[in-house]
Amino acid sequence: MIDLERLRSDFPILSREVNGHRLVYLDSAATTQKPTAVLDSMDAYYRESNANVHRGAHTLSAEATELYEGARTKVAHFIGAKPAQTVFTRGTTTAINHIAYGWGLNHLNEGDKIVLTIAEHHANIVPWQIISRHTGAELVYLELTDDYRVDLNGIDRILDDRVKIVTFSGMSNVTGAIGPINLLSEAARSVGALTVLDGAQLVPHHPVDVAEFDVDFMAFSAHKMLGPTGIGALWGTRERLEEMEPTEGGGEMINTVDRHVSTWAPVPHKFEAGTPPIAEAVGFGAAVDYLSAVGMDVIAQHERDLTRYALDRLAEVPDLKVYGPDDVLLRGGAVSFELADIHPHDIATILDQEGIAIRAGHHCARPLMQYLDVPATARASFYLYNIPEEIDKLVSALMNARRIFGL
Amino acid sequence: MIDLERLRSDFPILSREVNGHRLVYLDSAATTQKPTAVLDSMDAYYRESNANVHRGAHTLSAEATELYEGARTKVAHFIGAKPAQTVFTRGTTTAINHIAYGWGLNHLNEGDKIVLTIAEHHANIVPWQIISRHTGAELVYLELTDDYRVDLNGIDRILDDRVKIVTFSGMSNVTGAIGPINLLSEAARSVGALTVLDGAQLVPHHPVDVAEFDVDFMAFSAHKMLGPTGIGALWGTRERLEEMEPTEGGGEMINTVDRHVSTWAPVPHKFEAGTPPIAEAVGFGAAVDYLSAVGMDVIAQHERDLTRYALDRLAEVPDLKVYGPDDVLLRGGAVSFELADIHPHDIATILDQEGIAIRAGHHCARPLMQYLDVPATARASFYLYNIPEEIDKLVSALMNARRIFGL
Amino acid sequence: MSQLDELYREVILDHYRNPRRRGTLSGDHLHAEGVNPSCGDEFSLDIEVRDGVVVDAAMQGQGCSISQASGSMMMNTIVGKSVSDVEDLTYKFKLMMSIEEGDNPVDPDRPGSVLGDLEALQGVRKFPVRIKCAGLAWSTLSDALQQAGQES
Amino acid sequence: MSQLDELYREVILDHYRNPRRRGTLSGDHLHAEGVNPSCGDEFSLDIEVRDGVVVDAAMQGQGCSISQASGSMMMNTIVGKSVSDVEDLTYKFKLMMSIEEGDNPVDPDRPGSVLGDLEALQGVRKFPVRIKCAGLAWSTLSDALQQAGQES
Ligand SMILES: Cc1ncc(COP(=O)(O)O)c(C=O)c1O
Ligand SMILES: Cc1ncc(COP(=O)(O)O)c(C=O)c1O
Repeated sequence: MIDLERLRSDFPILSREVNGHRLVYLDSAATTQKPTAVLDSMDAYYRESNANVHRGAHTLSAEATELYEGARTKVAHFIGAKPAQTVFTRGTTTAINHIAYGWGLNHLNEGDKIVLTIAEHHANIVPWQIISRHTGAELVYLELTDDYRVDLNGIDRILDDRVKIVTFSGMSNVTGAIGPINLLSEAARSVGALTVLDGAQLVPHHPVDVAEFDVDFMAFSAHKMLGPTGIGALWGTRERLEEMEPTEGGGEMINTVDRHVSTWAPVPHKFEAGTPPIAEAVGFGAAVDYLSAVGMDVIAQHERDLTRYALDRLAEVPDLKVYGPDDVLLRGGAVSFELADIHPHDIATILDQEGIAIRAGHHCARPLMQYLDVPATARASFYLYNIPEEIDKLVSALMNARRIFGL
Repeated sequence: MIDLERLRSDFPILSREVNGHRLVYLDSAATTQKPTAVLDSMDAYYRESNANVHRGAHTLSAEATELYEGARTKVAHFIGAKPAQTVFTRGTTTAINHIAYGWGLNHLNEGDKIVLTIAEHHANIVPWQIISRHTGAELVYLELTDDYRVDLNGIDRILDDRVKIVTFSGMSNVTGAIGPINLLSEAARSVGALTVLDGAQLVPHHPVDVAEFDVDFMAFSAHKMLGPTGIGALWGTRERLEEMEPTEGGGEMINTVDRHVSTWAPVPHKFEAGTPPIAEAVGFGAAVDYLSAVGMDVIAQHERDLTRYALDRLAEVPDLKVYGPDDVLLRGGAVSFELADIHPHDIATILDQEGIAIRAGHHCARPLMQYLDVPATARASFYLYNIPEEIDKLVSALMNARRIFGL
Repeated sequence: MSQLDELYREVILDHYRNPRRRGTLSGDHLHAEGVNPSCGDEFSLDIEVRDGVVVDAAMQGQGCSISQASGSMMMNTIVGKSVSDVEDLTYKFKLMMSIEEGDNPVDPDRPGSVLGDLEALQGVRKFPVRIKCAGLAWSTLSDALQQAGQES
Repeated sequence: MSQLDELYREVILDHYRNPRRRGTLSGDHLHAEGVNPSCGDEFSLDIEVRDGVVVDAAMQGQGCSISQASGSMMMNTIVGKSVSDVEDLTYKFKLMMSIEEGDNPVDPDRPGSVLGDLEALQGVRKFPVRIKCAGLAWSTLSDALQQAGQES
């Protein structure tokens, strides 16, 4: 059990007022709020140990390097991985682009297939479209079941030996649907395809031991798990990381540089050109420490309880339709919905007047919107710091939206 | 004139002790220290306005977007540029890679030439080597004069109409030599080549109005100018930015996304895929505010005075050789040197025992080291917060190094 | 009236739910499309201009009440007006939407006096992030008219 | 003695300035190269192993006093030793350099007792960032011996 009152006091922004009301932050799928521990870790880094890493023979530089590499170890252990296979990137988007350009561009050919799901975030679509244009590989989409989960029906027909990559999110940022990770990775493995797991929504909300998924790569972002902006991580198997070309050249990622030829540093540094996000790594490390101290199991259970409560309460609002599974074992706490003929953007504006922050739009998932045949959805998303009272406020504000729209 | 005592008190780390001595930080060319104003701006962002940008219809998101775009305006104005032509990147390295991959890869062909100088940082060499491998374009190096400046002798022979790109740093991070920006850009222009200015060392230390240089692109990093790690900027002319392909796909950089085809957002967002470094942008904005408040002219003059003093005092140390111009109008405050047969790394260790932080190594400029025929150099580098007393400490510590090495 | 009720006036909800001039034109006409990538709103319009006068107009689109109502009201207002009157109207509308109140030469008490029905949209000014919703139709219209300018 | 004087002992400066066994071998030999990218130190060595004994060795390299002296002393020590003795020595040297003092089975008061001249390098332990300088020659040696293992 979480002592929610104490926990909430770790997040300074939660005491803020918005439009005369105490902030109700229900947009954690977009980015999460930060506990003081994370902010203080970065502040302390800058006030006490700031220096460039891997470069100097002076004390500050040694300290900064230790903090940076120490953060890598923390983040790696948080997902059950080895530091040497954990690359710091700018975020999920950059991580997936690394894979697409660093692996895809060099290993895909005309006629090959890249399989992905219609529920993917643009970060896991656009890079593959670009690689597809460069290589002639074709994009094939898996669609959804009636309850908005990846439809594995007919996957045997789709997965043939021309499939080289199967890429999918661990949890959809729109429907909240989780998985099916192992079924997809097994199916991919059976045709010798490589698997990419977009962990942007999964890793923040569920205990993850990457060894339990038989995937080749996983990407995630610090800012979605209490950490700072500007950093994320790419995990990969040793073999795949070795096969990958670096997608940025510069300092730190080299072994030797001559006028015309250079050689690369070993993984993970091969993929970390230039001055890395050092303070951000420190903050990322503090974020996973915070999450681990609360306990990922506890967090997942809290979110399941909250999501169950939210789905039940939202069912009381007339004309409200949820786009996502109802079973909280099959979904996380990103709840997309529409309400009568009120456009999501209007819902968001009305809620904002009561200090309630939700997101409205295509959630960087336009192909999914087209598939669902909606222009946009409203989305409330929860994290460890949310409480049932906030869902009550959400529901009563939605009732007010109905009134304003004369319903 | 700067009130140095007051200014130094803005930098908390400068009161720190290292090995029992007050820190003497002479490694600002690697990364600079941060004033409280910068740290506070990021802290306030996270405590009060943290949200994802461009995405929500709620108050925090609008505030975050305003802060992020406001920071872009500040950074753009700092270099005399338009915000719409100022792209936030992870740093100089990423910015140059954007140019190399986004422009070079699509515009260079077998037989074309990329001209650069032997004094470049790996960030301005390795990306071009990679592009050269992909396109067949050839790298041609300009070498140095006896006083370590770019040698323009014979440039007419080198610059023919096969030259498509001329890329060079505004100030060398090793020799400290500045320019010659306009001579190079004019020469490039005369053969129709595009010019790339690596501003990583120039922008932090000198008043820069990009309109005064006739260059196509300029790259620089926040962390070298009082700002946070994890962010930098790429400036380009509108025409060149329009010609450039995005090098990362994902959210925020798109206009529309369908299953198989996407269209791009206008510049600068086309180059900013995914959640950007938001807090870092805020900190970058606060950094340029701080620099502007002190005054870039004042800073440049302070550094010239300091560099003059340093060069004079270093001349008193027997067997010490400086690699760089002596005229402080032709150079900045990055002073590389060797001392007798004491290896730079040993110098750095000895200085560190007295709390003095300098850098030793190849400074991410191995081709330059080979050209100078040294394995490495020691480098002391100055910024607005350094004082002559620190140079005195440096000199006496160097004398101690001589003693330890029995000289 | 609360700020919200002022934003979502009945006339706006009416235009949102019953958009005027929905459809496409078949004869000779100008066409333009606009999209607001940050929220996904879309707007496209056909206008027929004869002898400098907008004689017919039709629109399609999807999006929030503000963007669609703004478009519907705009379509209704421009038919029958000369191109230069429409340009003038566009200018006045954009001024009304400008949040820098000091810059606003329209009578601040009755900015709608020159804008008719469109006056109802002034509630948007209290919601800065929604101003671009109201503006989408108008910038699409400007695009279409610019083509006209180039053709003539 | 200050920590610095303990680091830069006379014997170290002597090996730095007058490296032993500098050069290359011409006959049949093992070769390995090592580089420390963060500081640019380089080390390469040739060793001739006959009947399980290192009979000759030569090195080249550039770098700081610690890396070069460590290499020079190493080269001097290994010639005449059996490969398994060299491996044992490498192990002991690495233990001496380990900063986790608790883990160190070498007599903490006289770790050099088994290492001879190399004992002089123990001052490095007080300078954690320099430990990799001292280790460069040794990891290069391990690389070379690993080839030997694979060949036999
Ligand atoms: C001249 C020059 N160019 C490029 C860089 C690379 O900058 P960053 O590491 O911030 O990407 C540096 C700094 O290391 C530099 O001094
Ligand atoms: C499922 C999913 N994938 C990828 C991303 C992109 O993450 P980022 O913007 O941090 O790169 C997000 C978040 O926006 C997401 O929810």
